[in-house]
Amino acid sequence: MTVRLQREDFDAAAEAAKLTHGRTDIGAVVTFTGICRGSESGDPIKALTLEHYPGMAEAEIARHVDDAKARWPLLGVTVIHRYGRMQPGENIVLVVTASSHREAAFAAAEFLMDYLKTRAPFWKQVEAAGEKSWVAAKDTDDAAADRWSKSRDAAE
Amino acid sequence: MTVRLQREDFDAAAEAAKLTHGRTDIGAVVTFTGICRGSESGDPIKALTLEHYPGMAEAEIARHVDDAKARWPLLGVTVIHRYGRMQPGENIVLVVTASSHREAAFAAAEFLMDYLKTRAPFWKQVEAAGEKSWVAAKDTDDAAADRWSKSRDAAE
Amino acid sequence: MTLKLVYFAWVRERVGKVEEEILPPASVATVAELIGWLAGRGEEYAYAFENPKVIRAAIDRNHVRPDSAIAGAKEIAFFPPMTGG
Amino acid sequence: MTLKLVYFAWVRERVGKVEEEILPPASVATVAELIGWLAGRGEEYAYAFENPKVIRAAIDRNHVRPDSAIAGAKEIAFFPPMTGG
Repeated sequence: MTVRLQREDFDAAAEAAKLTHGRTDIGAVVTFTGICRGSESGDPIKALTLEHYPGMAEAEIARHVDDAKARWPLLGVTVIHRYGRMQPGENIVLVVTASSHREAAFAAAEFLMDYLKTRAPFWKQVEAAGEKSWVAAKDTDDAAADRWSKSRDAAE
Repeated sequence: MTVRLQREDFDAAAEAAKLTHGRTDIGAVVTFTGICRGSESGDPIKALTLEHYPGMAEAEIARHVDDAKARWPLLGVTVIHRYGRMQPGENIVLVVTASSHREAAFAAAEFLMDYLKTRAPFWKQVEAAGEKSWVAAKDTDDAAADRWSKSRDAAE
Repeated sequence: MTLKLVYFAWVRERVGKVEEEILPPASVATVAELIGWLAGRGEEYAYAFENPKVIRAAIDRNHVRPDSAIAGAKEIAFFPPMTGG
Repeated sequence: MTLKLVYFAWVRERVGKVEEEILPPASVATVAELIGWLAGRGEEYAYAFENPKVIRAAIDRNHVRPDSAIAGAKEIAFFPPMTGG
């Protein structure tokens, strides 16, 4: 498991290659890359600044990666989340999951992204037309994150 | 939309970069890479040979990419499927989907992979311990593919 | 009217041919009937089509069901369930 | 016993501090009570905590609910709903 918080950009392909290098038990690799868009709710944006809770963010993400590994037969997981100022087109977040089969790789990547959107201690501030404003949390993201606790309850 | 069938390996990162290059409307990129594993149902394998129906395979995949684009707001899709002989650790298939938001990118990538596993005219032959045998279709793959027609019916 | 048949995977191996031109009798109207007729053409065909349930077919490169009419078809393909990805 | 408070995003901006050490009265036992007490410490706090429903809290870097006890806490963080990813 690799969990990193960093200012610098990441190389999704290099991270995926690290997970699979020299192994022949991995049959499926899913990578999710979140990118800073040039508009938010229809308005053009100049940049995004990501604030995080150092210490908590890394530990919380690692806990959720452990949770994902308990739920699905994963053979590798990498999560990298950037913080600081990012311009449209720049990478924000990377999740890579590897498994023998595709179902686990897809499910774990979605689970981790839903978590990162709603529970990981990060906050996005948008710069648009000279003004800075904090991005409001989305109900749809909460609903996406909630479905995992529901399916867990159902399985118990 | 890019759909390619080829003998040669592909470069997942380069394909993803082609989709996002110079754009700021894409917020989410999902790549799925299917890799030849070193064992099939517990038995070690030496190689996999993928046979396909030239002409039909490309057209069928393109049709399903169109279907995915009708279902989800996609900003780019790339599907590359290799044929011929592959050894454990080698790439077999690549699906890249790009969208403004993660839900569409994840759903479309899963939809296309479920389709490729069950309906695209490809057949896998396994070489193990000197013997060649055709891989049997899995019921779980059929079930995975079926869920998309169910959700479509429900939406109609 | 002659019809081009193409075979894939173990159907191809059992028939022993990649493709062939055939002229089925006028009484053969559907894919299932064509399979039945082919199965009677010899040992290799009987073996390839011994279990019609696991045979998939495409007419002119579109998946079809056993009850699909073959009238007007130029190319019919027979193959096992697909195992791509 | 002094307690370290840390603030993030607009809670930090409204309070006007990144962190501070405080000594709440013994009557303040839960996160919700601490929020209520903080809101009475001045205009900037009143503004930051005007809507306790949208305030999230963590005790020693674990998410907690408003009714969680603060006894034994070393560091309590207040922040808006998370918007990472």
